[in-house]
Amino acid sequence: MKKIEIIQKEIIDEFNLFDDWMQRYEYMIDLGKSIPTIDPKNKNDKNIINGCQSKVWVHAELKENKVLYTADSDAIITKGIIALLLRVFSNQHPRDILLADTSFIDKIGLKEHLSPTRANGLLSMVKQLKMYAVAYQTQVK
Amino acid sequence: MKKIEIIQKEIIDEFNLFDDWMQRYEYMIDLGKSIPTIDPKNKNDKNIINGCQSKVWVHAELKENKVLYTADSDAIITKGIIALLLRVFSNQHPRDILLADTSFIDKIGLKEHLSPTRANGLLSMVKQLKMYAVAYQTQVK
Amino acid sequence: MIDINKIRKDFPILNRKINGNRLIYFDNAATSQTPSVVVEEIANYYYNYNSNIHRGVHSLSQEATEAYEKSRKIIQSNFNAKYNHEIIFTSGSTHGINLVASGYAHLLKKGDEIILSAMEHHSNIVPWQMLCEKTGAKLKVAPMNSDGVLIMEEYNKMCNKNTKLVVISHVSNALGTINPIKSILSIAHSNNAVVLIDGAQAAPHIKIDVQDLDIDFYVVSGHKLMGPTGVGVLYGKEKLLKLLPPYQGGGEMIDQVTFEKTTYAGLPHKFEAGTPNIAGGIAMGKAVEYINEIGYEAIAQYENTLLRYATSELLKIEGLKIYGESENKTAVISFNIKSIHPYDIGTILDKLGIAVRTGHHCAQPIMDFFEIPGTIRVSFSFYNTKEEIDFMVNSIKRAKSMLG
Amino acid sequence: MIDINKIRKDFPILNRKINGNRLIYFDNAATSQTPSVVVEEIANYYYNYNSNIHRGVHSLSQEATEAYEKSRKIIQSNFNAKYNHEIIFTSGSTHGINLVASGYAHLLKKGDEIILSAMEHHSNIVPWQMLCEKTGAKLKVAPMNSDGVLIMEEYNKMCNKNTKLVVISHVSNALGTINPIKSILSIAHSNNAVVLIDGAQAAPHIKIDVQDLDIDFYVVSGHKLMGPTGVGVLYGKEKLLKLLPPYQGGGEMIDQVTFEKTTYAGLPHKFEAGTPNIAGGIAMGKAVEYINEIGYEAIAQYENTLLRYATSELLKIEGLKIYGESENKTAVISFNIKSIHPYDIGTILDKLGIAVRTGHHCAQPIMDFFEIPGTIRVSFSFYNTKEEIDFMVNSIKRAKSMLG
Ligand SMILES: Cc1ncc(COP(=O)(O)O)c(C=O)c1O
Ligand SMILES: Cc1ncc(COP(=O)(O)O)c(C=O)c1O
Repeated sequence: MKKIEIIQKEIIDEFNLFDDWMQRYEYMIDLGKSIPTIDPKNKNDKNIINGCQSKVWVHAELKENKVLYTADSDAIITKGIIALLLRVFSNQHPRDILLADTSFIDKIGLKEHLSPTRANGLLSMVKQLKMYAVAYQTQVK
Repeated sequence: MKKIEIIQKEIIDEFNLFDDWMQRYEYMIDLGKSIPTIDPKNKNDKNIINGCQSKVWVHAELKENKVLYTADSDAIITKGIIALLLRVFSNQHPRDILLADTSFIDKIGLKEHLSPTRANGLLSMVKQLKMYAVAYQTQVK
Repeated sequence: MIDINKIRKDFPILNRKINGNRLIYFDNAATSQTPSVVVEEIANYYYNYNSNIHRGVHSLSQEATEAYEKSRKIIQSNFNAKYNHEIIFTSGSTHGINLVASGYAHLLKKGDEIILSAMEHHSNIVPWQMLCEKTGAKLKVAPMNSDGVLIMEEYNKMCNKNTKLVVISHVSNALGTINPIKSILSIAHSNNAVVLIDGAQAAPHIKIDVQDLDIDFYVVSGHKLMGPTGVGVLYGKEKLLKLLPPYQGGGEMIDQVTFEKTTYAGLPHKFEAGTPNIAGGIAMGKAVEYINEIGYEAIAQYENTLLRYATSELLKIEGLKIYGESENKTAVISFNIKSIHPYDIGTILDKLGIAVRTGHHCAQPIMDFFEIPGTIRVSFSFYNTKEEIDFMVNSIKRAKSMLG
Repeated sequence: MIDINKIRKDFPILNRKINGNRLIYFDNAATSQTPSVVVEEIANYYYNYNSNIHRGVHSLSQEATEAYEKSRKIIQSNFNAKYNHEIIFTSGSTHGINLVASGYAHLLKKGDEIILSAMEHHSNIVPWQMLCEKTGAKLKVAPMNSDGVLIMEEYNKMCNKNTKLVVISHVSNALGTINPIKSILSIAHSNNAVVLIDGAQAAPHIKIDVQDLDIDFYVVSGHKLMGPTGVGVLYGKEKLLKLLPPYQGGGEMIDQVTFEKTTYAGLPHKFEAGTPNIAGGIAMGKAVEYINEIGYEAIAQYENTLLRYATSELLKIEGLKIYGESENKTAVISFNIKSIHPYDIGTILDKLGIAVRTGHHCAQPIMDFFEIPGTIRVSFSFYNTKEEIDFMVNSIKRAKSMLG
């Protein structure tokens, strides 16, 4: 398991290679397509986050003291950002998840997607990721 | 009986003698004080015009085919303008009253007092004067 | 004829850069841009005669009152209302609809019916649902066909002696359909039903004569009409407005107040409680003047050219489907491309400086009807150009190839 | 400390000439003047990022939404509200009061009691009368003494387990009295009653901490707070706002809409149906910032100096009687001179460029209490000066000798 800061640093470095927004978005769209798919039975109304424009589903489970997240969205760019968020947050210890922030999204030029006024459900998703971590923290030793 | 236009002309000439608004207003206030008082029994709720700021009472009767108006107000400047209006309209034939306008008020620099947005009841009073004239016109030969 | 270069100079915002590109504003159905004369009217108000209106004896208050009432008359004349007191200033279409819907709580009872159309904006649905909850009246939905056109035979069938209200958008914000309000009015009136027309999307594009059309209630929003936010107008026939109780209590709307009993003022004050949006009301009059200077006919002709051009260019994109294919449309095009999510296209277009609206456009029932989560909606105004449309079409192609 | 020369430059309107004289604006309790920064904020909105807020994917919509929500936070912090969603944008105090009063229709029943004070503005009387009519609840009036001060023992007596609501102006617009809201809140809360405070006249002069004072509902108007017309704010405790049903139906305030059923959005959107006064909301935040830059303490101190000076100068005029003689006042002086009609004095003062308000000030019950048709009301702001007061006092003397 890599530490959260290290993964964030990796992502920032990757994005630094891109010359313009087009390349960044193309990459994100690719990420969105390659996102490990959520188990259809977990893509249910209980796990939905309504972002008014695009929908987001998040599922979490605890495995060997780490939180495994799976997620999906009906919009591909949203999915791309989800892929980045999962790369950072999934398979980490709840405590580390709670301490982590999402400022790397800002640093790679995608800040607007996490704006509280954005109607894409991503900010609520981040909150949801943290909520799961809070819940699971009580279950780990 | 002088014709309405002649009276209006006289008033305009009188006001032309004044140098400034102070003199005009002092004159109006004097007029307001000297207004022939309305018979107390006619200063009733039926004859009231609510101008929100100052109240106006108007009474009318027909005498020898002419309309005799009496009126009053609780504000003295309003009373002054009433005095001018009565000088023009009272003791005239209903037909002449209906034809007359109030542009002389404008010409003597008191336009603002007859503005539809002025909360002094004067414009409603003018309407009321005309209403009486309409009503009495049917009674004269 | 539209002098496009001259007109574009009236809208300084059109020079904005978005992500390095010149702004292309195709979100006019959400909010229109505001010409300088309107903004200057607002500034002029605050710099020269800002004051509370009515009841004031001092000059500023007189000036403000006169400007506000003059604006009411400009709007009266724009819609050819019979009396200026039939023009009620509101804070927008939503407010106007709620004012009427709330007033009818006293006038409806169980068994009464309200007909609305399948293509209403939420603002013209929810207040009527609330009214039905209060009164036990029933909501009936007049259907549309797959072109987004109302099925008029259904109106004929649905409308009967129980029908008390018919509510209908003059133009659908999500589809652009111009509804046959003349026929609807005539069907409704022949059943003694009262008609409220939501003109939010029509007023910027179509000249309306409320007397000629015999319209009962009509609502518009200033911010869609080249005017400021926070102001709108409800037109109502005098005799219908008189039937409605006051909506809000407060200053302005009263005649006499004691703790025991309050008597209400006449129209329009009865419905204008409290200090209104004075600057907004005055500026809305200016906006209406501005539109009339350009001329509704010239606007309609120009915007129609844009609509037809954009429609044919967009349809050249493979997999693009347009929702709302009435013959009779304002310059609004709602579409989707295959299974690409509208949000994705909207995001890419924004990167290129193009503002379009994506989503359900506050008309979820329309989306449910077409079984889609939302659309991309482009809506034009008379300051838009063919060049902008070309750039958009190319950008959509680019987005499609990125996302496809 | 107030730097009066600097401040006056912020208000271009103060250079206006009225009837040849420099404007002296003493009608601040009706509407405050608007500093350039606020007007520029409005113009900046229209020239640079005018757009409908929320739900928009494009940059303009994002910018507008962020500016609007930032303003909400500025206002939240000004009143020290716990959550930003406790700040509801309204079109003004009247709207805020009506929103709450209308919401309580579902929560009150016959036998419940509402206490309001004898010195309320019509906007804080009529909505409660309407509520009582709907629910059968009873309106009780807490009396004041001849100084225009509430008789607190009466509150203690009137307030009991039937009391559901206590409504009170923080500051009386007609008298200037600052009411002891802390005591009133404590009496009401000890009886489990909810308190709505009409802060229209207080917010421009007094720093309010809603958490510290444990305030339930508080309403203000932008246009009295150096802000624009057509916007205001309702503060409500989260748990109380949640109890209220939505006030208006429309866009923004919904979660899901079908023709069968609609679910409502959370706070604050539930109460913000339709396109709000976006420019106004943003500019109101700017106005609140402007006031805080000067500082509430400096303002209070300066205005109090003006109040005391004007009071003592006015009282030198023979026959002048002041209504409202509380120790605790904002800079408002209501008076009459012998039997001279307020309208006459107001008219002469206007000729001399002085804007004062005359009449019942939307508080007829106060006029009835003092058995007068109205008063002349002068109300100061921090941009007024002693020299202006001197000129006014001389002008009143002149008017008196003309009219006497
Ligand atoms: C004490 C008080 N309450 C309420 C109001 C109503 O405010 P608005 O007219 O801005 O809605 C006013 C304004 O005159 C007021 O002075
Ligand atoms: C057809 C229609 N009706 C009503 C509204 C509501 O207008 P407002 O938000 O200005 O109140 C809109 C605006 O989106 C609309 O398009």
